Amino acid sequence: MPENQEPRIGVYVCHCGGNISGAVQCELIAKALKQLPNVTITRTDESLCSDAGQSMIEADIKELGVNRVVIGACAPMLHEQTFRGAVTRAGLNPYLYQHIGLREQDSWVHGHDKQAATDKALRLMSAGVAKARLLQPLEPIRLGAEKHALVIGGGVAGLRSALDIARQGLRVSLVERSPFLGGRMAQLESVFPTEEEARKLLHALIEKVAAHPDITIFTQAEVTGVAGYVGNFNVHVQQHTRGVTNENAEALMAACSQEVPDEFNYGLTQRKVIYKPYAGCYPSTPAVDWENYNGEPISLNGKQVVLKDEPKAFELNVGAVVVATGFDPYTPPQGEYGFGELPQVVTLPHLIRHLALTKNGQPLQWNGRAIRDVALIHCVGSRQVEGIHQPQADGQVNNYCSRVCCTATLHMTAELHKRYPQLNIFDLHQDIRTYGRGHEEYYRRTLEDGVRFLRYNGEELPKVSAAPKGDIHPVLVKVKDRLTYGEEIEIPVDLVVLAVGFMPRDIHGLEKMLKVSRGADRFLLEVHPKLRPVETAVNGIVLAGTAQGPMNIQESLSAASAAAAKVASLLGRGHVELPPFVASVDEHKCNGTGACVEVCLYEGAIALQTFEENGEQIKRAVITPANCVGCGACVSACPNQAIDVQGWTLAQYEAMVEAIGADMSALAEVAS
Amino acid sequence: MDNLRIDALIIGGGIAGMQSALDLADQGFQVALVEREPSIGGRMITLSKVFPTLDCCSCITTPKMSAVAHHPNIHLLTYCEVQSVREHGTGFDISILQKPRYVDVSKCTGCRDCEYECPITVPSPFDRNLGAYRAIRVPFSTAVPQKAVLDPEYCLWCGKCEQVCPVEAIDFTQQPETFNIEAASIVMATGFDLTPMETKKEYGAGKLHNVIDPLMMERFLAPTGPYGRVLRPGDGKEPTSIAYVQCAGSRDETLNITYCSRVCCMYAIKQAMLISGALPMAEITIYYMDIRTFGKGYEQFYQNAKAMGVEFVRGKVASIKEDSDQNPIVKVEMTDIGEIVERTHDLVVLSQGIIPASSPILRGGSTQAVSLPLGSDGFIYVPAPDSAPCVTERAGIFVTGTAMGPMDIVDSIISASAAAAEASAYIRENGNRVEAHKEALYA
Amino acid sequence: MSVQNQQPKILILGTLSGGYAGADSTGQSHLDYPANTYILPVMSPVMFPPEFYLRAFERGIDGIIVMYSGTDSPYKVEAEGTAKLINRAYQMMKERGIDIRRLRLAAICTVCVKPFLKEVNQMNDLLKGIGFVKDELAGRASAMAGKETAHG
Amino acid sequence: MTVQNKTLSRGEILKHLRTQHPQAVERAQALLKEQKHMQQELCAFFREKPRTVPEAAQATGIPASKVLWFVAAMKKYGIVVEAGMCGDYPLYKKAEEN
Repeated sequence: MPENQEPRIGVYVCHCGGNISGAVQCELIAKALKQLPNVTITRTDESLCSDAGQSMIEADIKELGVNRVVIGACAPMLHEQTFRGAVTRAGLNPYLYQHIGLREQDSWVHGHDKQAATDKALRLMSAGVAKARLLQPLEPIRLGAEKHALVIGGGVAGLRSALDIARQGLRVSLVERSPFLGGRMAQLESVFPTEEEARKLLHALIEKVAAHPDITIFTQAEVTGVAGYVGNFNVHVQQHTRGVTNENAEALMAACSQEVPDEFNYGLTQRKVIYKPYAGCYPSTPAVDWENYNGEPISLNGKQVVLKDEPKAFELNVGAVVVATGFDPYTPPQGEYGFGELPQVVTLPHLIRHLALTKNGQPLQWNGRAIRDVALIHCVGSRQVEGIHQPQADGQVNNYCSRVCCTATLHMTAELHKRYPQLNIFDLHQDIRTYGRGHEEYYRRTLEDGVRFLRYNGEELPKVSAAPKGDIHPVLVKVKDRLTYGEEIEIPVDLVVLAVGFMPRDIHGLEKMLKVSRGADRFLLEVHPKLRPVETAVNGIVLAGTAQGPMNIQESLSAASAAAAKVASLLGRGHVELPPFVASVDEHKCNGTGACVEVCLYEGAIALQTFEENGEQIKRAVITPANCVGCGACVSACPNQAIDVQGWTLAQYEAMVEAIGADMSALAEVAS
Repeated sequence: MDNLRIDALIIGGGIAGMQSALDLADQGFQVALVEREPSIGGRMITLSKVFPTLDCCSCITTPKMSAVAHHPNIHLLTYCEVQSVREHGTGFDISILQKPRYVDVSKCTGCRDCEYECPITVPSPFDRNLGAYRAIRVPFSTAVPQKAVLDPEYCLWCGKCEQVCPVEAIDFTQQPETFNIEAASIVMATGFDLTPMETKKEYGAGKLHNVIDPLMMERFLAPTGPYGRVLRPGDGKEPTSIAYVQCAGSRDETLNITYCSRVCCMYAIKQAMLISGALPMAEITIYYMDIRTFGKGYEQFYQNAKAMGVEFVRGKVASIKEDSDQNPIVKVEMTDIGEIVERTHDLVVLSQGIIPASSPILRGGSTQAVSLPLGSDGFIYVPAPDSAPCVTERAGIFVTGTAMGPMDIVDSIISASAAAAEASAYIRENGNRVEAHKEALYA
Repeated sequence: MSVQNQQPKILILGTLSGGYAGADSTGQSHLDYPANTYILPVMSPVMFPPEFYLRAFERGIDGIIVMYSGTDSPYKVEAEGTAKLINRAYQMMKERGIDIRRLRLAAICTVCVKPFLKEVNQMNDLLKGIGFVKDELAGRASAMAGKETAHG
Repeated sequence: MTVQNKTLSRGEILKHLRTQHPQAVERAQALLKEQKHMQQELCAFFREKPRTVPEAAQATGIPASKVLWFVAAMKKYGIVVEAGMCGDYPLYKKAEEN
């Protein structure tokens, strides 16, 4: 085994196509490090991660007998796996390799001082060499993986993910918080660009999901706890009672008299507390809205029926989790463009529901008033500017584009024009962003339809106020229109529609349970937009749809299928491999103090076991790798220094610190 | 060559094709990836840095190229073209042409001795013909496979390469070869081209020396680019005034390309930022109608560029001419002030749009290999984009990336994984999966 | 090539789920900070016994920032456990005459660019003021030597 | 390669390939002639002292864009090297011969 021989270290410094070599003098570093003991070869390369770069390393392992590899390149997050692969292909244990991040933590942050950047790189690389001398071969921990995935969220992304995972031969549990599937898509009437009926498409998908033998659907259910790791997550779920049976549901719903605003129609209508959001919903059985039900008995056929929620808790063992928790439409604060103050100011989702409730042939009215002039304002709750827009509760503004609203607005505009050709429509925008396939068509069509487009500047927003008394229109919109060279235009209208953007949904509890994080825009964060666009930093937890950021239906579907592909790759074999970075006990040093067991908070990770040695009963600490997370609490607790985390040993850190603190002048001189 | 039986054939070795291949192969499916160029990597490998993270592009592309090349479940077929596709039971019979490289890839070490010896210098399409290589060459420094290829269009057949090759890899006896693949499914990842500059007469029809396409600028900004710096191609001047003309070939009724190409706003802004870094004194103007920075982190990127001093001028560029020093003169209708002005720049980049790659696989020529209906925009038609975004009209054939319309890299990669999910489900549901599965060591 | 031994050295122990990733984020934003900072990735700093920090000071490290993930850590014991260990290290530093401000514990998240910069700059400014640790250690040693002489 | 069952020698193979691609060979020969001439002239000019592309274009009568393209090629293959700037134009000189 080459790894048991005297270390022969190969050191490689990547130019990263100028990204590193622009600040760090890579050749000098290579020359200097060549002086260190055990260093067999040092090289630089334009791009180590390229096939040629990797082949070079492989050749050195095979031909020069290099048995430890140190690479200075971009962040290990990006390419550690790449080089582990190269090292493995050359026949070396993948853990006999050390990665030093010279780009994100050196050249990109110290570019103004090349001398200092080079000096830092030299110390970091020499620390890498110091660690490499002490590296030991390690074997990954192979764990059985549940061929079962959990999908959180029963909107279009969650449904699609569930279906695609099941189609790969895995079992799926789908957990939906509300009593009905479909999410936000159910609230739409038609979809762009095909103009198909949204609920028809949705139901086709739901039917496939419901009919799939490997998918179990839990509605009115929420995740209450998550433990474990990739391949073996233990998920606690709480599911509420539906409250009615198939037999008595319709009758109870008819008999129920308590009403609340219907969130399906954004409060435009009332619904009962035993309800169905719309005809043809899935499941078709009504459900009790436990949050609002006042507990009073309902009289049915002379009997007084009191509905009771008896939530049941259960556990699911799954190998991976898909987070498809969706988004919320932005709710403007009171006063933004008159919202909440003027009754004639509504949001686009409101209008979509209002139009759905207005039968074909009926005149368009709002609050009993006929509508002849309507203004739509884009970018409400999107592309916000600090200092101009009122911050959210967390103090931040939504500085992102919500991507969907431009086409959604023009889609609505086209629909309005089709149904009410005499309507005067004003469209107030900053930029029209009809980017998708077939989207530009809506822009072209609405221009032909005579929709009046006005362009405002993001720093000079339109103003919406009550019209002066006596005006025939209730609302006055004022906008400085860039298309007429900044002239202020006054538009008296009957209705103002705010094209609201996407808000990240408040799922703080779930985030904490899953240990996933949010980006600067507060949507859930992927590892890297191109390298791993639907995976989170937590192995086995992937994202689908608008929980990750604004997306339209088509994009949500693609993201959901992509998430399914990742889950299938992960669980398809029935086992996952985990990195071997777990605690290991040196039995010669351990004398069974039990200090390690005391500090460990992971059940079953470490225990004292009794052995017989030379006829004596002795106690020694024993690790169960699958339960150990490698935090190292036991390492600092052990009075005998008998425990280490494999691959991250205390001795390795001591060696690295020594290298960083060392006087480098002799090394540097040789290189100059 | 024996007939290959596989689960999925991926047509196109750009980022979308590579990602689809990797996702299928990681699930244990047997995949063949066919690429008509001598190297995989597609358009992405030619880019400098990518938005919005400004990662070095090759740092993201080369590992995927390498992973494709090393994956035990992927058969990589470069310099090959699909000739015909016939339905066969529940799968397809595909005939593939291996074009002769005149180099034995099993022997070639990619040392480039032949390239240095070759007497003929020819324009390199990898550098948008502004850089050069030789009639025999390794296509570019990070090519996969890292093997030489001889271009018969420029070869003198002098034999010098054969004389210097240290491993006797030059093989003048190679002939085009045809072989067959049986595949249970097909993923189309045939990619895009830029809208041709020649069609835009008012912008100089591609004849003005210092009016360039955006992929040229990518090469100038890349560390391995033809000049190693940003110079204008007319005379090698370092430009101090650079303009971008947005929607040059998109949203343009005169070209019958009415759609938005999605990526042009972001690449123009990105290039403007990179130029600001490379040439701090340069003034950069972007002439636009609408700025469409809609993706995750894109709006912030746009605002950063504004803060850095990139000038955004809302206006439609009516025409471009050049003065006696070959400086392009841009005539623009400034919509904010309602005036038509003429401005002279050192260099103009036309933010050209995206059209489907002129692949003989899809249309034209005598092959018509995969007959798939196209949408009115010329891209592969997807009948149900809001329920199955990667499914084409022909059962078992899926589409991904820019073959189905303009798309940026992030969207292409997600779409590629989605196509892999569709294809793998289709293969299972048809029950004609290939038996042998190898496990990947590391993807 | 020459090396700069005139700068005090700052060792940063950054968790993969916190400080180390935060430093990468700072790099992705291309934000400058002092170059005398050496970041080592750690799974969790709860693995380091207090003596580790003492030995680091002896090896010429002038300041240490432990950038852990705090209550956001994927490890249950990290937040509390690390704080306890650092407190023990403070005790030992006091005994050795080392300014305890040379050791900082800070919670840094994966996108905590501003807090990362603040911590680094603060430590750098502090070290400019209080100087090298070797002088402190030597001062302590000479003081000890002085005491012994006085006793003798 | 065999043509009509006759095994060809190396020279015959190349000759055969030349006859197979007559137009390409003709074009390549013309190109080779032009490039040899261009390389000679430009190298001579750059050997004197570092020069810019427009200077080289003026001295040789070759269009500046073509000079730049060829200089980029010569730079790639180590025949010329960059030697500082003159105003907005990089200077090129003949590489050291070894």
